[in-house]
Amino acid sequence: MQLPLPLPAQVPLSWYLILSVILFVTGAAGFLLRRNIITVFMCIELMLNAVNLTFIAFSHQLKQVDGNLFAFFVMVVAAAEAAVGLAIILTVFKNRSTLEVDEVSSMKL
Amino acid sequence: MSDPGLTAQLEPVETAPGSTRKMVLNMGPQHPSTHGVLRILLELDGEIITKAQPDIGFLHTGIEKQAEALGWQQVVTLTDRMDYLANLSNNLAYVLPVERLLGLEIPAKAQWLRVLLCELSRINSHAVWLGTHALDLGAMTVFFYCFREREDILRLFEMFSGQRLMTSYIRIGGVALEPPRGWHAAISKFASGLSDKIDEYEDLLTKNPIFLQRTQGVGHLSLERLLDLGVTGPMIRAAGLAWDIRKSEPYSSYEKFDFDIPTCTESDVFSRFRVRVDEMRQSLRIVNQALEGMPEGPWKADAPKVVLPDREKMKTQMEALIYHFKIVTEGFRVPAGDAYVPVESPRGEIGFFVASDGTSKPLRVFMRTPSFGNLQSLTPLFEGRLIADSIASLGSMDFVLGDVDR
Amino acid sequence: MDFYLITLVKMALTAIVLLTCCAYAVWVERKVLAHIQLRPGPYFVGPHGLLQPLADLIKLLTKEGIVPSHVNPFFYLIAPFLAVTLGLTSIVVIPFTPPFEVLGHQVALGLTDLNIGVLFILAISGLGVYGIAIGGWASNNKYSLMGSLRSSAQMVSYELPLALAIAAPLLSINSLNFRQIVNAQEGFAFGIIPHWSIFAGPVPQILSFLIFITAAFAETNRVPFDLPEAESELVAGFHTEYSSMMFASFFMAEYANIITICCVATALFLGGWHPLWPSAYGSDLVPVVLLAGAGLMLLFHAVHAARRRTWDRFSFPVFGLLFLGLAPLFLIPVLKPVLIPFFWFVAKAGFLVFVFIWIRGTLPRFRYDQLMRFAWTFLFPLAVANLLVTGLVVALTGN
Amino acid sequence: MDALLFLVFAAIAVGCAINLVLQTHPISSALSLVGVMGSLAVLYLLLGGEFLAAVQLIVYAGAIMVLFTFVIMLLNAGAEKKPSRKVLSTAVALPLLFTLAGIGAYFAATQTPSADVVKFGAFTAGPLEIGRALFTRYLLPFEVTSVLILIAILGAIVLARKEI
Amino acid sequence: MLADNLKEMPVPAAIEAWDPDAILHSSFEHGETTLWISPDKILPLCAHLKASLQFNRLSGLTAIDLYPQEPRFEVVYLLHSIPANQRLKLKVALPGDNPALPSVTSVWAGADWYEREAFDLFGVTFTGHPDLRRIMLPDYWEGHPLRRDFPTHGHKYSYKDE
Repeated sequence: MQLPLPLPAQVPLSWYLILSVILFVTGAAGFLLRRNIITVFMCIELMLNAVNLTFIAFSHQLKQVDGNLFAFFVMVVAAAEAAVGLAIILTVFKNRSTLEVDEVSSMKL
Repeated sequence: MSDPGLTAQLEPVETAPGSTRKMVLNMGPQHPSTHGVLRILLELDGEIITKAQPDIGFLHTGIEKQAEALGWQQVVTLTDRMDYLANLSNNLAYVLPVERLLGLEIPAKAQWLRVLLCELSRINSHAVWLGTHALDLGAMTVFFYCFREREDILRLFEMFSGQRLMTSYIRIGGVALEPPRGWHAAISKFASGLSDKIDEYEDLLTKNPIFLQRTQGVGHLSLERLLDLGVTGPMIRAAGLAWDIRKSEPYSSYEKFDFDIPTCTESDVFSRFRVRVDEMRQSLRIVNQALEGMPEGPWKADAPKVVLPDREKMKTQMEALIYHFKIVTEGFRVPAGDAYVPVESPRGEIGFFVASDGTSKPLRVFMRTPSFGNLQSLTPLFEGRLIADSIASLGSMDFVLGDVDR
Repeated sequence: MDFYLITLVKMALTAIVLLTCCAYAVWVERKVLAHIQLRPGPYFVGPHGLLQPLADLIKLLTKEGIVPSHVNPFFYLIAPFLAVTLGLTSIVVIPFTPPFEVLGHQVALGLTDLNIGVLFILAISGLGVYGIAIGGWASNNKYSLMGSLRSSAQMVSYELPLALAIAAPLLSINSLNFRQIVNAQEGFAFGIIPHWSIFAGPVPQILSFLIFITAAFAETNRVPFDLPEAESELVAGFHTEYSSMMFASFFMAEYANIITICCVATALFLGGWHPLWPSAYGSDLVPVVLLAGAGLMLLFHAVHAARRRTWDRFSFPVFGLLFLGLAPLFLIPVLKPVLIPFFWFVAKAGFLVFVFIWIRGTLPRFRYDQLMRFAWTFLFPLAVANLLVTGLVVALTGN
Repeated sequence: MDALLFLVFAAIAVGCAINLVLQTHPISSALSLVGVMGSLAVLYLLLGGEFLAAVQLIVYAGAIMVLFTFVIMLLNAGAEKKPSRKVLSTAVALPLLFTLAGIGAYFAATQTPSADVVKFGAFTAGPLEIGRALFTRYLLPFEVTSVLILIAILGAIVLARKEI
Repeated sequence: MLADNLKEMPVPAAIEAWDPDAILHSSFEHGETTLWISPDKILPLCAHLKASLQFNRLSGLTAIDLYPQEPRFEVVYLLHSIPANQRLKLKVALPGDNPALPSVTSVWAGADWYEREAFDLFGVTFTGHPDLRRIMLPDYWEGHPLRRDFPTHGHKYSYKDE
């Protein structure tokens, strides 16, 4: 099938990697700039996702399943992290009734 | 009834650190399971109610005030409109104290007819209660089954009085009309099939594990607390006290009927369900006895100054015509004094405190309605419990808002 | 290019058929529920209310879609769209018939034949919660919010037993592809007992079928698990504020989910398009007999009408002749390999849909905490135990 | 067609990611993240990661993000009051990040041979391959992650108790 | 001061014995016992009735407006004893301006709404009531509709306004 756009039929691997870089940096920017603790947490997830994309792209490149497995483990760890992290956020909110990262800077109330 | 500012009267929602935030939910006056226009302000901690404040009066129509402007007999029509599910009990509860003040002697047939129809209306009321209560708990089918019986009973009422809902059939001095032809067969036919139909409801609910989980142990209040709050009727009997005004202070020849007072001791929603279903069976017993032993004789009292004469007599006898004219234009006078006769309505003790100053209009008609008393148990039944449970308890109280607000 | 074109046409067809099925599922539900509850159900619009779905559609389309002033409009509008899209998506992996030959092409009823079909269903049903959650949240109404919170918790909780119940039969079938799953259930033990997952295999999966159906009730928010829209407590739950087509979208999504999950259960546990007993004993004649019987009965009633309603005078003979005309189609050798499997698939899925409605007419609803406890302390351990036992037996007996 | 699919879904992913960072309300951010995850799942499919694509949707979008939205709704978290950090720190951080992105992209573009193209269907990591690798070579990590999840569950329960 | 036909009855006699000043006068008609109680005695009497004489229920509480007579109001307590199966009517006469009585909510919690209702519809104040607000009518309502000088068709409202 002919595409109307001047595009290669197949995508070079580097495109996936560049996409991954963009997503990672966006996540990092959000992590640094946002104040809401939940949004910060979501930015971490975004960075993990970007890394996963790299893993799977290399897995395809090397024709080996290992990259997929790494991504799988990352997801499992992310699930565990989300469970604990959200529980922490709930507790923090219960004790301080705020979600601003800056206001949760002290260890004690 | 209060203006919207009532919300502000709840304590301010605490937002201090260490406390979870509470939500104020305005349940009603338009809500599917408040059974009318009841408004409840709930303060919620998650799904648990920490504070409940009922707000009534949305259906207040000033019946007590209207009664003071109407003649004695005319007030009967107002009583139908309070508790529209048990209108015959209301009629009876109004008529009895007036007859006591008048010193009227009611013939046996009228008394038995009153009992028969009151018990039918008790079955009707409990059927509607059962249906709506089951609907609240999500069992939709029971609702339609119950309304099948209600339909039959309403047809019987229509047969007697020409009206389905606002029958006004029980009047001072007897009943409004002569029983229609074929009434005995019609009621017998209905009564013979009812027992199976009550079994049908029980098949759907009594052993259903989800229904049991939703109702057993839910909405418990101790007997002392219930009595203290002025609760009457099936709720008291479900708490273990065998107190039924039909037995303890018999009226309208209830002492001649043989029936039991069903009781339970758990005082939860399920026991209230059990008591009401058993009461339907007991009512059926009374209906059957009334059908069998219906005495012959006149169906209204021999009191020409109070009771309208027969149409036939009115057109042939001068004296009857004069009485008819006097009663219709002026009404009748009731000796000064006051009286209160309690009656066991499907919801509990209904009684009219009737005071007369000797004129043809009441001085004061106070309606001690069961729903008003029962609804006072709402706050203790709600607080500290789950919303879903509160729906079950609310249903188990079986109130009619028309009866509460009057 | 052909592939894309055909796929597009198939997608459009599937969407139309599924949406029509949803509309008629509502009609069937109302009719069945009504007859359970001693009332006639819809019967004004068209013969036996058959045009009621159309009337409802026109009504809902022409009603004003109210967007209350206090809502978050973007999320408020996108939520029903999400719900109905996700509801319609998951049907694509279900095959309805075995492949057959048309003009030299191998085709089969069913949109696609994904290798990870089962996982796809799980993924889409996992996303289904967003429509409800966002809709409830965006309505900015306390009842809606509570409804959507409940439904999120409920759907996440019941996803686990659902997935575990699906996993058990897969252990013996060894595939995630629906076509292979159905093919693996072909044949009959002792020549009569069908080789379906619930009967056959090293471990009959009747238990996981029951777990699956129970969890499916919860996933689709049906009685006795319809807590998110428990009308006695939460008015209408997450869709309290919705009106017109936005409300209809949620409604459609619910019925699309029911139909999909019934199809999944049919393919996974009830042997898909395989007949209930071998065709050697005449199972192929079942649709013929059923349709011809229905047609003859209708014609009989058209002549000997117990009571004549205006519509019946026309509808009984017309439908009778229609059914009678349809019956011989199942005997034509060319159509047989398509229609007979399709009939069995639809019959099984339809029966499951009927069970959904039947339960709704019978059971009250759970309380919220009871529902969660039921999922975590009863269904989940049961599903795990079933999976363990199945795995053990498969490991011991398999190669 | 591969290129078109890639471009469309990459654009969605980047758009959603930027939206995630820019939106002030956490619910919008969470839904943007779901959008990123959904489009990444499609990209995984293009890369042959069938199983991972499904798991991405089931675990990430269907469980983790539902948990996020659930928590946001539960806390009824509103939009951030102050939109972001101080202007100075933003002004310093953003160029640095863009530089980082540029360096990364440069290396990605130059270090990989341009002849390496991603061919749809050239490699498939379906459930069968993943499962085989998971239960042979990666058995120990697999078991360790299960212990990790168990610990996480316990931790979450302890943290979410009422008393703390 | 007991009526002659009440002297034999245990409950009125016991009240008479408890405080001879409590009963102002009394009557026994149609089988119903009515005792007129002096306003300052009503709260201790109710407590006594509940504690010692088994009157565990307040069946109802209301008022009668005898306008234009004076004392204008009569507050009626309908008491019931389930164990003894007995009913008792207590009445308290109150003056027309600023009628007030001590609340009996401390004795029977169920008196709460009845007292609110009497307050709402008659304007009788119950001192010591925990939450004395209008119950049937909205808070902004003026007047007390069950008073006999309140017109039945309502005041400040005529159909011409519409």
